[in-house]
Amino acid sequence: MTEVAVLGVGMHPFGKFADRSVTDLCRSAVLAALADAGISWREVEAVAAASSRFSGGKGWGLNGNDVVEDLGSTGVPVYNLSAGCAAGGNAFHIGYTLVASGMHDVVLVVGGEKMPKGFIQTSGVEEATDPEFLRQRCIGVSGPAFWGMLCRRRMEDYGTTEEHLAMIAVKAHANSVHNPNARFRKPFTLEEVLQSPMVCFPLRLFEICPVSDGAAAAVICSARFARRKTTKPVWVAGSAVATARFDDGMTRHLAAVSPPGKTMHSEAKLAVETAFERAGLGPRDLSLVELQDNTVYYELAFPEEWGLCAEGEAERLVEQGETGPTGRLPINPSGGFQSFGEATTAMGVFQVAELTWQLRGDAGARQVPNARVGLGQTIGLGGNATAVMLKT
Amino acid sequence: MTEVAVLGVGMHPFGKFADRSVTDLCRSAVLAALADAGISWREVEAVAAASSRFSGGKGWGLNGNDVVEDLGSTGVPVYNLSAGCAAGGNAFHIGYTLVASGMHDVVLVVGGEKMPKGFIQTSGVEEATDPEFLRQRCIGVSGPAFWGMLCRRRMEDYGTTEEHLAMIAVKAHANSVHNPNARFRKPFTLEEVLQSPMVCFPLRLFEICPVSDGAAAAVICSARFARRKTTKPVWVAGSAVATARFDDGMTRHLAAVSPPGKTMHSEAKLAVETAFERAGLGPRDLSLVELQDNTVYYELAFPEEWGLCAEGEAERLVEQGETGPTGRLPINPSGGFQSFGEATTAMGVFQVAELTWQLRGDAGARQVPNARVGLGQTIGLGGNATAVMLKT
Amino acid sequence: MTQRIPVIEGLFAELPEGPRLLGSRCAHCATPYFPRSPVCHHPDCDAGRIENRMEDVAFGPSGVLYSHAVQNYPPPPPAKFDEPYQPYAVGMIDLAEGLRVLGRIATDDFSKLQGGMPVELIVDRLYRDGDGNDVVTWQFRPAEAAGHRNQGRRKP
Amino acid sequence: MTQRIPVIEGLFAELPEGPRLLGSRCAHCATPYFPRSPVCHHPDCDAGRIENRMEDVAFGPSGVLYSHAVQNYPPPPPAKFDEPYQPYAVGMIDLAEGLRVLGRIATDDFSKLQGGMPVELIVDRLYRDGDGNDVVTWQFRPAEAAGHRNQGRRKP
Ligand SMILES: [Zn+2]
Ligand SMILES: [Zn+2]
Repeated sequence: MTEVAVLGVGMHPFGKFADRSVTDLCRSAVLAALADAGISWREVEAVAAASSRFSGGKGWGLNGNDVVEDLGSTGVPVYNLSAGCAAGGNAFHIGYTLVASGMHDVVLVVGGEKMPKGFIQTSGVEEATDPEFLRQRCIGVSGPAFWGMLCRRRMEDYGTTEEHLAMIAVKAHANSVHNPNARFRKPFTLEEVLQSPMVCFPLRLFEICPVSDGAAAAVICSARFARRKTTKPVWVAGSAVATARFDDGMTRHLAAVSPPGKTMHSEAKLAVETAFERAGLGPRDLSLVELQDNTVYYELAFPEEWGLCAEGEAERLVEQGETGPTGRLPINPSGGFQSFGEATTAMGVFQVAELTWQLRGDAGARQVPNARVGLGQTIGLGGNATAVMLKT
Repeated sequence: MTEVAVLGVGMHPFGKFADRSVTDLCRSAVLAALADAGISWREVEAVAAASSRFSGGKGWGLNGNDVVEDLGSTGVPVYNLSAGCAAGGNAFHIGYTLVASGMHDVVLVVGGEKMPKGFIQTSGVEEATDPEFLRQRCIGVSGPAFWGMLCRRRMEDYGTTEEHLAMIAVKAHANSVHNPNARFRKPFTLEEVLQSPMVCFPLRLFEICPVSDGAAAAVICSARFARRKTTKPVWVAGSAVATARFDDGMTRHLAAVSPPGKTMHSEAKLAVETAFERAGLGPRDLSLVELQDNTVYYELAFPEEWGLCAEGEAERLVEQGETGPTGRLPINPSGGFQSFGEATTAMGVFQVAELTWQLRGDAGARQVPNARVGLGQTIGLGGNATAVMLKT
Repeated sequence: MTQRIPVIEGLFAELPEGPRLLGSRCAHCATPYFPRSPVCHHPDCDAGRIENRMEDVAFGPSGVLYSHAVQNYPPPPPAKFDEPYQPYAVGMIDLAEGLRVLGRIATDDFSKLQGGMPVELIVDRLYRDGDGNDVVTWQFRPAEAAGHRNQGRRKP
Repeated sequence: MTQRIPVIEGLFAELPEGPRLLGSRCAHCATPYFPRSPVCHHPDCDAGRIENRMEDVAFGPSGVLYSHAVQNYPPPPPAKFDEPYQPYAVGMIDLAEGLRVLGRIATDDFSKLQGGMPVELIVDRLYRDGDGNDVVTWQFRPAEAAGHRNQGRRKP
């Protein structure tokens, strides 16, 4: 496989944009990425796009085709990837593979989303054969309640407190103040977070990300092409996709087999470990991590499950500020999903854009000092997960 | 890129199966493909699946995840591809790329579909920004009417007769008699076709494919892996995906710019020409073609647009029986969509299965003599198209 | 009283000079669009991607029939039609402005429709709604009635 | 008269010996399933893929709470609940049969819920439907009432 570079990235700011279509958001992000890469639309040889359940795509998930028609139909191959909230990362991996295989020199990866209001109705399918329907109709266990159960167990196992959870939210919003693309750019105090309404005990409103509209794009290319365009490319060190294992103890249906070992997000662990392996790098090499913080709980669980810290150590890192931009293990210096809101299928590409800016040293006041290696990770419905490692 | 082989294929017979879920259909096809390949489920390293708009996928197009959960969650990466009726071919191309890149040795490609009854409501989106909605609400131009317009123009340009159209349907059904997976296995006379109801003048009911339920699967692998498993592998000579060009004259919206040249299906032409180029082969090398015959008209238009015959020559080939299994340019010896019905997203994989059986010499009474090189092609909503060339 | 209601707002207008389709043209590369487009989608038109470089244009009324078909069966939703269903013709029409447009062909005799024949834009009923109003849409009719008989007709 | 209607047919039953979850077990590899599964989904169980090798099993009533949360806000459709909305607890319960099951936890005092505590299966009201019937679902309640107080409780 040939080396792959991230040549240009672009983002439409996140928020709620009643007057703009998802295609409008994607156009902004793509034109920014093309300009950043210093290439014209005609130079793009293929498009890998996240397929949205909520917006655009002609009712068939054809979001990449929408983007191509909007920018001008050149005949390029289009790949529309569905992977729940992991779709953006999944599309990035396909774009990466198209370049790494030698099939294309320049590929555009794009994810954009206009979200419906309020909490997401997960599946929309009302049939007794649909697991999500059964979970909601028979029990009424929302996404935040599921996270709440996992978080509550952690509190019992490791003594995690409500203050630990709130500290993560405070850190996220402190970072967001420095990010012009973030939806919420206001700092919060620990008290403000702890006084926000309880959504699903033990998780509060300011500890769960809302939904947003947004888009992100990345132009990736072969080493040969990159060297013609820039002297400071950002490289894809490793990229991986995985799904959940049968016996990880996560009740994705009404039930699961009792796990033989620790309950964990096996899909994310497998994706990250595979990305490490492909990159020939490990946890110690990481300058920063952009992980999927739908809930602050993930910032405690994921670092441990991936071997970035020891078991039960995540709370100590949070207490000591080590997950801040200048800490030992910077997590989500962008402000994360907590500050952006989740535009589901855009998020994997959003992470690639953020990591690229950090690795170039272009992240301004939220810059991680001497950022050399970054990890991005998403997780989505269906047991999907993705991981991407970028390096200077 | 490394060489890629088709190691095993499987199919669930096409038809209407009220009592079986799309997952049931896929399981049959996948288990057949695994058995044909002589491998176990654990040996599959990744899955590329066609994403369905009509069935399964948890409401998010996650059809590949459904298949993996059903067969057993091993953690393999899953790629769900949306491309309208070209999704099966699109998924095959991604599966091919994953192996050709060296990322995986063994990949499963699968497409399955349970279709709603009757003619398909194309988009399902009811918004004034949706082109399909506007076409249907403001004009009422159905898919068959669109094909009818193209066909009528051909009749005026080349003297195509209603008998020519009917002869193609007769040929398709004559082939289907020998295909145990076909839904309709009854021969039709020219008169019977010509007496079938006019759907959209000039196209009759027996000249347009209905919708079906069905599934198909293919196990593809690296040359190294193939040589360990078989002495007679079928090889992927070339695979390509393309989208439509801006100025091809097809009014995919309410309007299009008037084309500078001939009106044509630019996406299919581009995909096929790219596949030829990648294969280092041309029209003269083809032993047979499995093309997307939603309408018999395509069997006249496509061969010309792809350079398989001269302009206006297609009707002569049909008259002389040259598109039959023993003719000069065998088209759809399987019986095609006319005999199977379209299970939209399964069709690209269905073609790979049929081509594989032909190239192995396993096609029984519908066998094309000395089949060495086969072409499969799909086209779908959004201006998507795929082409795959297999060889012995 | 029966009112005429456009099937979708903003697609066509009945102007003093006659019926017209409401479209756009790119101020940079002159590409025509119907319906209106806020941006240019020509793949080589970078300038067109900057919004507000598009000009409103009224297209029609003259065109040439590229081809037609007959919708012999009632199409599925979201199509709408009066009961009992009556087959109608649809066509692709090449307008002089460089645009190929889809539309119904208003005619009682499908057998007279022929590629190359001149047609003209009209606005006519698509269906009558539940309130008794005529929901109208753009359509084309053979231009013979206007004295263009046989003009521009093309034999295969 | 108020009737008890299962929220979904075939998921649970109130048997003479008490409430049970209706599941399956693979005759080949012994993997348990809830709800019933016509095939085995264990990735190493080739035999399980042949239909009719699954056996019906009734699971419960005893389990151990793995963890819980409280649904403090009204969940979106297709969830259903009585108005006014009252927060409820949900949990993951490890059954002795090797199955981890999701379910509501029937309790008035969320603060007493603790990982490791024994729970028992019940069938109780989810909501009252428009006809005045009780739509019931499987739930778990702390087993203290049955004399298991403090038994199996686990301190962090
Ligand atoms: Zn322009
Ligand atoms: Zn089993």
